[in-house]
Amino acid sequence: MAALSSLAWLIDGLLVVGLLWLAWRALSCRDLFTAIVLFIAFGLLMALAWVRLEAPDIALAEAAIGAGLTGALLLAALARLQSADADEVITERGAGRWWSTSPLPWLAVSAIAVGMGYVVMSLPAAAPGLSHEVATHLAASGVGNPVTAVLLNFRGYDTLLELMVLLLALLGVWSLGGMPLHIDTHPSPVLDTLSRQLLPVLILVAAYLLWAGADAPGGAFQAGAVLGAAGVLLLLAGWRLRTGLTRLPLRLALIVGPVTFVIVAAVTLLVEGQLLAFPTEHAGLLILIVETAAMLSIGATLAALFMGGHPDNQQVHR
Amino acid sequence: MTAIHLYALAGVGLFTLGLHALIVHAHLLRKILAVNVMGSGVFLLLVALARRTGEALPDAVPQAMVLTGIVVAIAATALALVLILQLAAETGRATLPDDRRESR
Amino acid sequence: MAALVESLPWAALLILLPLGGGLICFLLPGMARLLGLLTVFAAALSVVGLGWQLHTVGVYRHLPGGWGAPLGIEWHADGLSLLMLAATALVGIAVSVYATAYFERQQAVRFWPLWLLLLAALNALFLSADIFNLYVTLEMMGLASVALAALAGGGDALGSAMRYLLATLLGSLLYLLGVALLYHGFGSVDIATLAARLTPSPAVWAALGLITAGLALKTALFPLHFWLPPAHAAAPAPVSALLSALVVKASFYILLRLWLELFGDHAAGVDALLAVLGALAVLWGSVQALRQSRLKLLVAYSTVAQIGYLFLAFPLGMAAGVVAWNGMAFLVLSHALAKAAMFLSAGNLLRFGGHDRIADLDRVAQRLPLTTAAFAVAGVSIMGLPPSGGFIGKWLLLQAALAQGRWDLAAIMLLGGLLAAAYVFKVLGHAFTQAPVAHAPRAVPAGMEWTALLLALAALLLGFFAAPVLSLIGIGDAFGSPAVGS
Amino acid sequence: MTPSDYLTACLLIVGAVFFLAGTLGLLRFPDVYTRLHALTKADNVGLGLMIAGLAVQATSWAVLGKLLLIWVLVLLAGASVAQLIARGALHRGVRWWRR
Repeated sequence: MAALSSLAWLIDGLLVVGLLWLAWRALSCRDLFTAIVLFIAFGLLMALAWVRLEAPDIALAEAAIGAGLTGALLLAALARLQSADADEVITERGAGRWWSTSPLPWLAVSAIAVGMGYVVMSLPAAAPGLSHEVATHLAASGVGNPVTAVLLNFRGYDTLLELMVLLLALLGVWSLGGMPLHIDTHPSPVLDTLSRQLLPVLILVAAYLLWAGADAPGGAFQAGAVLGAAGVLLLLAGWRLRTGLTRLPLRLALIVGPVTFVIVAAVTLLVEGQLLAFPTEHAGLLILIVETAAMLSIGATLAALFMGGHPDNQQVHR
Repeated sequence: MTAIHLYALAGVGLFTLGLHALIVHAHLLRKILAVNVMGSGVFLLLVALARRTGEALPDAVPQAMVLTGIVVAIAATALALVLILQLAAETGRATLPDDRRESR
Repeated sequence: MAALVESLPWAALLILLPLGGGLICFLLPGMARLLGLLTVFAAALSVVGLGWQLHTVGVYRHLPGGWGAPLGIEWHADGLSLLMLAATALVGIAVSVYATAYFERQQAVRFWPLWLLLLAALNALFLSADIFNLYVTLEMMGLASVALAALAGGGDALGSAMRYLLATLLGSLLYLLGVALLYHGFGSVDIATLAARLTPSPAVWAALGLITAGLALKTALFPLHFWLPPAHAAAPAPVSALLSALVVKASFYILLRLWLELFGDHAAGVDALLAVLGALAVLWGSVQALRQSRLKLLVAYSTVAQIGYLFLAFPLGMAAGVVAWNGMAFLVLSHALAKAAMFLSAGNLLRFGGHDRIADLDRVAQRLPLTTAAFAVAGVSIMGLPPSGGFIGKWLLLQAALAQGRWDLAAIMLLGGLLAAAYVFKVLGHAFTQAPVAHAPRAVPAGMEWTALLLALAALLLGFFAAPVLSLIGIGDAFGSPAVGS
Repeated sequence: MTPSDYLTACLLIVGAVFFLAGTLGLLRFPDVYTRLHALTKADNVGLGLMIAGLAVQATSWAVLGKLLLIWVLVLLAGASVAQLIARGALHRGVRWWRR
């Protein structure tokens, strides 16, 4: 056992050192493209860290959202900045203000780091948190995965507002007018074939994650992220929404999740007297309904965020 | 010192690395990376300390909070990126207006 | 009838109505304006219902999810929440009416869903008693505010919106780190549960520092105010009004709530620091306002100064309780009304002359009397002259300061009032004189003038209703029991 | 340890050697095309060996199926992405290495 635990220490140590090193390089290397690639690698290592911390739900979300979609968004933004024909836009103009070259920021953040480190070490070594409460009420939550139970039942109201945050980001992006999508001048037949073949697989994976999320790692966010990734892949391969679908149908897909959630909230308020209070015997079904609608909206919103502007304003540059 | 504390301290480290970069760098894309790294640091701290239950299963509540946080982070990042692009299209630069003067 | 009013879930309506309204506005942009107005009025009606409920039944609790603390989330509405909700409803109605005339179609389609979701976020924030749920509402509010601030487009608005976004994200992360420490130190995110469990420890002190710093950044307390003036000045007028009147108050409300219920006993010395920063904010903000040549920047710097007053109350309230806190609460409400009126008048002047250069205002007092009157009346409240709401607030604060022998704070309050008079009269002076360059004026719809004036009159008349307003604020004794205080 | 455990260990170690070779190639080869060649080929084989090693331990057909699916998906993605990168490099006029 000793050998195993020292091996575990080695893995954890390497992982932590790798995380800190990648973060430091991503934030300090000169070239922005390198920085983004390092940041994506950082996200992948974060996913490994979540696995080591027994948080597979977060690992799935991090791999799909944190590393995958955030990376795609950052790279797309960088490409659009570069194509804006201003060279100086992309070269980092050294530092900002006077303090960027003084040692003062380092001293300040080091002091914060030491203080925070002390606080972390001062916390009690064992703390159950809310794990007992979660375990006690898990049977009444309608699902078997405690994380899904917290997200959709115990603290479902948080999740309702969080869907609104995602929608607000898209509203903001659209109200800014977005940016023309930057498309490779020669769409690749390989990418085309790949996206066609992967699409059914991705949809299947999303459905599986949603279904499995009730009792195993997974759920609406992970499934929605996979759907969003499928959308991004299609967009990259040059696929576009037919103009008939860009208005009402697209908007419907974007808000079906929040709307379903609000309706369920109103109905439970009327029937149960408390917002989003699910009766035990219907909780599983209600959660499945909310999660399915949420998955669709999350996927549509993430893909739309990648697209940038409202599809009606898109002049595709070829 | 346990593995829990190792990860929690790494979270503190990521938070402060990000904070430093947010302060000293002028390019907005870099500032967005910095905010994301700071967020990852907070998430790491939240989830690492959730393993102090003394039982097989970690505390699920912080894990759910982090899932919420990850979605919030990508939402904010997407909005920020479009703001940066519009700002660059409008002014020709991807830095904040008066950080520019000093860096010229 | 009365029983029905007492039993309806008004608080839930306050959140579900604007959420649903915002979603439908997004789905059907053609109906956005009508739906938006209806939603805002319905939400305001719900505030009245909730107020009645609080008045007759007392403090209101609701358990979204049905679990209750510590596993679930709780809402908690008392007099302080009601005050904030009422300010939101009043300013919200005025801004909505104003916005129907202000925005042309394309911008209106973007404005309404964002504003309704912002309204939902504000209402959710004022009701929540759960520090993680408050984080989610903060993020919702932040993203909506940034998107609204960038609505005008152009380099200025985009740059200041970007700075605003970075500031609000940093503030949220500091806050979230504090929440993480509190949860891992004491095993709950419910405010009342935490209050019972907190013991002096490094985790509490660090959380106090992180949360206070994060929220002070979002509230734009000096010297963390750098993002506010450009963002509030570059936004469209109705948005400036919302941001200055409500959004900065929302993060301040969380800070106040957490200090009252959690940090009060663990914060030796920090309240004094907050008061020093508040005093500096009053002086610095007022002097900067006086130096501005653009009207909207002047009004925005005035917000920095008025935010400072709210922080002066911390050491006074911590020591003597109710009187100082009541004064501060009055200032929050009257500043929300008066500042919204000022920004709406500024928007009228901008529309009228095509610019907001103070020196070139060119006899607007004669040509736009209602708007000028609105600015002047709002100015009376900002200066703190009787009979305005601002006067009652400052009077109560002064009383508390003098009772405790805090002559320094009293002097700052008086000096701030004088400086406020100076910058308000600077604008009014130019409003009466003829400018060297004449401009071709553009008509300002009557609705835009009247909403500004009515808001300003509300801020003024607030002073006549001090007793009933104070008794409403007192529901639930958020500031502690009056017997102990004064 | 049973004989199947030894088999798993051997396959995993050999697979790791292929990964190591691929990574060395990525770091040491002179241009993007040769690096891609080293990385994708070696990693595909390495992953195949690891999957085979884990398949020996599989307790059900479902697990075996999932392992195979992982390998097929990685093969597909690896091959396509390598082609896309090489194509992108070619379009940008990245020259290939000559001695």
